Amino acid sequence: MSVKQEKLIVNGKRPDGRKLDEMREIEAKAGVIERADGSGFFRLGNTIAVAAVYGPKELHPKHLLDPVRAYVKCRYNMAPFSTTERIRPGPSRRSTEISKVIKSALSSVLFLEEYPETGIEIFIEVLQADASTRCVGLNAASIALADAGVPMKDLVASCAAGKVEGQIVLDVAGEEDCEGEVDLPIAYVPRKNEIYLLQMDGIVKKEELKKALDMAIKGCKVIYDKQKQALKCEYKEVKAK
Amino acid sequence: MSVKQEKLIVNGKRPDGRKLDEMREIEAKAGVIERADGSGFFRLGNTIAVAAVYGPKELHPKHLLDPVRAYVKCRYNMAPFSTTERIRPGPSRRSTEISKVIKSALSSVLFLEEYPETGIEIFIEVLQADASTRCVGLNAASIALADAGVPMKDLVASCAAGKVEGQIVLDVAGEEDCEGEVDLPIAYVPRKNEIYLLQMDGIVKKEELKKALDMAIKGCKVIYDKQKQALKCEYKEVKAK
Amino acid sequence: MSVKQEKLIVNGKRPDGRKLDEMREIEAKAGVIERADGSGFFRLGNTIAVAAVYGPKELHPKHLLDPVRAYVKCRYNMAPFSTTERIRPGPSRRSTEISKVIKSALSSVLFLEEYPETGIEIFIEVLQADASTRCVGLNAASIALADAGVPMKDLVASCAAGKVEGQIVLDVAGEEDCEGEVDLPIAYVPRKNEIYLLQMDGIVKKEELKKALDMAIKGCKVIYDKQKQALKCEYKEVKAK
Amino acid sequence: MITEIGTEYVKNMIKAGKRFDDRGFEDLRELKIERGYVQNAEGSAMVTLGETKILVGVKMKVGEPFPDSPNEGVLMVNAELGPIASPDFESGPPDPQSVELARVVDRGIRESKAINTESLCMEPGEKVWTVCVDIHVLNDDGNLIDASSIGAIAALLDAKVPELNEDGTMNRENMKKKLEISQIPVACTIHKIAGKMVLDPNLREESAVEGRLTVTSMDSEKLCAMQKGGECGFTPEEVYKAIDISIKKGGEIRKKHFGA
Amino acid sequence: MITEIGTEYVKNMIKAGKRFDDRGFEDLRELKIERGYVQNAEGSAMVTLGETKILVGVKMKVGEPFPDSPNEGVLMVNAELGPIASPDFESGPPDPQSVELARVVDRGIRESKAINTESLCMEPGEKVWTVCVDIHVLNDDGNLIDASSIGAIAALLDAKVPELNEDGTMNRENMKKKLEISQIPVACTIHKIAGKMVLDPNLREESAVEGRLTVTSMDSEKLCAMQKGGECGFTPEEVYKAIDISIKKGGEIRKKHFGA
Amino acid sequence: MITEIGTEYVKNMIKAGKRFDDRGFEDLRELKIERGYVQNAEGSAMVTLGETKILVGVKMKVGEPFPDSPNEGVLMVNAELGPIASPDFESGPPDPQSVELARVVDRGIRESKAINTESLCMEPGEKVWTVCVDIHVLNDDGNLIDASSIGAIAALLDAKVPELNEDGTMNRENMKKKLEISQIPVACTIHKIAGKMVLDPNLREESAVEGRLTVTSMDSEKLCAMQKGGECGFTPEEVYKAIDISIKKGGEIRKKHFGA
Repeated sequence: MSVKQEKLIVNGKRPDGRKLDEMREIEAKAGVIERADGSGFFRLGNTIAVAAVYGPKELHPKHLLDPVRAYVKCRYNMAPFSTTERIRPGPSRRSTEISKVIKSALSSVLFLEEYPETGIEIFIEVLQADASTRCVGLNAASIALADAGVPMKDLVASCAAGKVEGQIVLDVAGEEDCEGEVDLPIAYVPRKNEIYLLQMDGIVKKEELKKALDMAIKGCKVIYDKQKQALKCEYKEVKAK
Repeated sequence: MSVKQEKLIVNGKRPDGRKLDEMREIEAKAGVIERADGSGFFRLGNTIAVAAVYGPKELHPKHLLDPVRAYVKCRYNMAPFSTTERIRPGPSRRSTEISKVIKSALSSVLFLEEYPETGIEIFIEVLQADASTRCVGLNAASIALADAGVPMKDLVASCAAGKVEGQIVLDVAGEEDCEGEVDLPIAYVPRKNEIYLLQMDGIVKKEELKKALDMAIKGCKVIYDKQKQALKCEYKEVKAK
Repeated sequence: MSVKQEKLIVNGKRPDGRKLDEMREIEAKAGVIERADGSGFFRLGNTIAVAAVYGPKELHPKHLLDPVRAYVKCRYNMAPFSTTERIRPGPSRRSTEISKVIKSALSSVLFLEEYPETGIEIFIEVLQADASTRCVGLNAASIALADAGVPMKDLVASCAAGKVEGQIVLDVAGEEDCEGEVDLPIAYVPRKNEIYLLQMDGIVKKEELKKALDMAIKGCKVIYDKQKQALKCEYKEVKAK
Repeated sequence: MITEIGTEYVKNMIKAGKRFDDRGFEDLRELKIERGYVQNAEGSAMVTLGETKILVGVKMKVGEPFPDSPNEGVLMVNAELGPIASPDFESGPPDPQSVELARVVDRGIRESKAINTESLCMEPGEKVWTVCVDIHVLNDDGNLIDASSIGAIAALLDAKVPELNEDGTMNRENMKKKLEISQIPVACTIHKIAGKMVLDPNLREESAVEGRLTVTSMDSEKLCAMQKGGECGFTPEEVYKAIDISIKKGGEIRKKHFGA
Repeated sequence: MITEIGTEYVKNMIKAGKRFDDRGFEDLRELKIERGYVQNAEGSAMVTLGETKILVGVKMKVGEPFPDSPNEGVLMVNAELGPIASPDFESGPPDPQSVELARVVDRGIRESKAINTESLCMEPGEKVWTVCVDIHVLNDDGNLIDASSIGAIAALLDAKVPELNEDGTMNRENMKKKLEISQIPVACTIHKIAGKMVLDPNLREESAVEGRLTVTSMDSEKLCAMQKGGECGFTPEEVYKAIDISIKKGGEIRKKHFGA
Repeated sequence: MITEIGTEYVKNMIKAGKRFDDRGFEDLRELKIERGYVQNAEGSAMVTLGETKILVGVKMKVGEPFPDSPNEGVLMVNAELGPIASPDFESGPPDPQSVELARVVDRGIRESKAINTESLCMEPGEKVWTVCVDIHVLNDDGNLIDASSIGAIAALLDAKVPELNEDGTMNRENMKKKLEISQIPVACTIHKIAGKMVLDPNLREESAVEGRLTVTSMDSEKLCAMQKGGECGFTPEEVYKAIDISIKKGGEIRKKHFGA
């Protein structure tokens, strides 16, 4: 709306001082919601999410249950006060879609066949939003699943790359988010070298996309290590008690 | 709203050139929705509907099922783009009522007692609307039920008569619809000489009503033949394969 | 909105001529809704409610049922035309809360353990509203439960006290309602000397609250007698038949 | 729940020419209309038809006209066949029975042009009165359509139009102007039980109804709405007979209860 | 799921004068309030009461006043006892517990006149601030009403009023004006377990609660809201005793956490 | 219902390099596009892809722009995977599959800037055209995303912009102005079955799909949207391969069916 004359990226430095392939600060914790069977907290700069996992457990209505594997329920939700404009409580089309892609990504790494006729519930709450809320929510949920002791092939890590002023950058945020030309959030498992969530918006050439995907994968590897660390801390704390 | 000086009906000719007791062009087909157990297509002038039938089949929730006869579910729906003004998706009070009267009319000719504890689902979609959508939808559904092989006493045929500029006419449409004083949609089974759907709106004298009902019955007989033909074609095609 | 110069309470007399601790006229009846297992009618001045009770009976969905006691369903509803401004049909947040507190108050006096795996449904309709609708609804429901023969420890009686122009008064109504500073609806069982519903709005000192509570309790005793009488009349009528 | 045995019993009674309360097939139960039941409503009527009890309230509110009729007030009819009257009630979207009930009553009033909607226009295209007719079923002992139709027109005849204060708020204290009602449409429904045509069934009889035809008449000549329900068909001759009965009964009700 | 055996166990403990964490009956768990938790909210507070965790956010938006108070801003309190905090959650209309929670907190703030609503009017009858208080329960370990009430007033005290740009959009960058809060209403709920009056139960204890009485106090003299819950009755004497305890505890919380 | 045995059968076929209709893995079924199917719509297209049938309609209505883009018309894409096409349909809030379908198609159109939204502004900040694209699935025989994406752009290319009469009502009689469409985004989805990459599966094949990747391309160089679905992962190399296939197929479709 307003006429912006100044460039966002100057000499390879971004508005908040980061380099093009630099992520925002990360904070990860496990076991933040005591009532849940497992829980996780993830912060990426100013984007904050918590997640809780309940199950495997009984679920209603019965006819939804699957006789050969656990039924996964996943709800991504933004707190009404998490954004500049208040969000009306309740599911939106946007949150319905995000819940669906996160559910698929997380289901990829679960041994669901081990728990037929049960339900696993994953609830994600975005408490503060500054871009990449689906990635941050997914990261928190991944920690929560591990914390709940649900058998997993591996942790899933998620982050986004984008294009700002024609340049491919990692983890778009703040002012960049409004001006961003492309957004590419992915979820990735380093050990398998596989992508489980991938969405892309915006006009991009094939080569740019490759560059962005590479960058996002590198970001996921950093996040993956932070998730591991959070779970180790939790484990140590439990042992220490 | 606008002042219309000209008469719609001049010398017994209607705006689209039809005679008072003449119906619009009819097109009827069976087997248009491959996934359904049975389906039908019906066009009357510019009003077009398709219908699909699923069942007799299992239904949830179980406590709705009837131990002595099949439970019929019927949904009449207008596509959002079928009318001049876009229709918001989802059921309205109008569509709820029409679903109810169509369901009753179709149930009349089904041997529901042969399928206790099951459900028969009838779904009608109006793709384009130029008056008589309930009749056209019912005609499509009737074909769909026969196509699905659901045992029926007979086909049900439906059309409407009305009053325009004081004259009783068959199958009101187009400009006449806005100016119509009376609308009398019926559903009828020729062999039984019985009426299964009947609604009437507008001020009418007893004698006028009799004339309109007679005219509508004659219309239903024409439609009934077209429905039969559509099913025969379908049958032939299947044999030919 | 309008500037009111005149006092509402003059020489201990209220706008409708009542004394400070005087209730409006009461009318109570049992057995007004023939189809229900039990029903009640209660009028307090211009506030009128009817209530119906169905059960103990089967309920769906099954998994809601409690293996050790009856499940109580309670719905307080205001008729759309009961207030000055028309109320949209359907539950509101206000009616949801009132349904909840009435349900708790009535459950207090029921021997729910005698009917495990069943449901008791209590439906309250406010037909005309002039303050204290929750009290009047609860009084009607209490009669309805007794009329239905549901075993009860005792009848529950309900009324409200309030503060108007700094004075504690019983059964605020009419003009007083708009200007009222405090509202204290309670439900009470005289024989047990126990309070089962209590809500309070408005700034009040501890001593004022005591005075108001005393007054409301006295009001409940009057109502309790009227409820008993209504049930006796009903019983006599039945015997007389 | 009404059992199969129950409906068989009713059918056998009807076949034998009998009804529970010794009425003839074309007799209504006792009808009482209590107008002005609800003070806060602009108009109201409590209708008792046997043990069927329905309270109808009319509320007026200021609204906008529909774009295609900028000079006309708006009519809205709503029915709540709520849980108090029907134990098998489930909350959720309006059930088809309530919707049909409201729409059949609505058409009777609307199509007969009973309400002078042009008299409800305050500023063309901008501000008109919306007349909300709410049908509140308190006890369902059968024949809700006829009872609701009678209640609705009685409540409308009872209704007054509020004055508007200068600031646009409503003044309900001093309502002198009556809502203009020029017609008295009355619905009368013919029910087929065991092949016979029966009027005003109670709930037990209703469980055995095979088909019904509602005819809303304006006078001895003119109809304004019809609605068939149920699965049993009507021959054209049966339709004509039903119309005759309905017109006759409608006239009786108009005469006895509306002085028309 | 909490079993019958579980609640019996709690009752026996309480009867014996004991609690899980060796607290006295009138002791609260540790209370922490972290204001300004959410940057995008105009005000916020993360409240930790034992293991109960609630995040309350305040958002301001431009809206219209209610017709009967054209010079006043609007307060809206909403609670989401969402699935994250309660595994038996079902999506659908707001559940009665969330609604009661929101409405009890709402009444405490509204009735105490804590917010100067007239200071929120921009153009009388046209444009006012709507203050949205959203209670977001993250972990339910009991006593949600008290924790939410404390969180709500803490978040309101943290809240700032945005400036409006000339084109009517909000300027959130430079918010200097604090929301005017003149009272600190605090809810304190007395729970009856095995006939004893107990404060601040955790979830296990809550499963054995027979009745509760919430008293929202403004100072050592004045109350502004009360709400009884649960099926167990309170005698008038018990009500008075509950009020005394609540006023005392409310005062302690106001002093320790709000410096009032 | 598709059984486990059914999906095993499909996987074995695919492993053996076969498909039901003898197509190659990268072959589409027969594609037919019938533009102008619905007279009352401003634009429409009936798409038949094998036995998958989708009718897309475009309706224009007058609305307000979003506050952050006052000079631009609004695009709305809605999909109804209604009961007619899917017997396991339950009424209620939009199901996730319909929502995803609509949003993937929406992003393809929106991100490619196919519609010149500024040409849809009538009065900045006040009055713009809202373009409603409704995807109506009539028969689901698999690959709804690709078929819907093709249908949507075909319907938009068919669409005309009504004239506005002086009184603000729409004149649909004489629509000469075409909706300005500058790009033809085409979605092409790569499906993994038994580890192979397969295009355009029918419903039976779809039951065995382990993962899918939709790539919406604008030309041989540029993409505008991607969406992964399903639980099976894609390595980066597989993603690149999928992009290549999609760009190639998209180009073929654009050439053959859109003359571009």
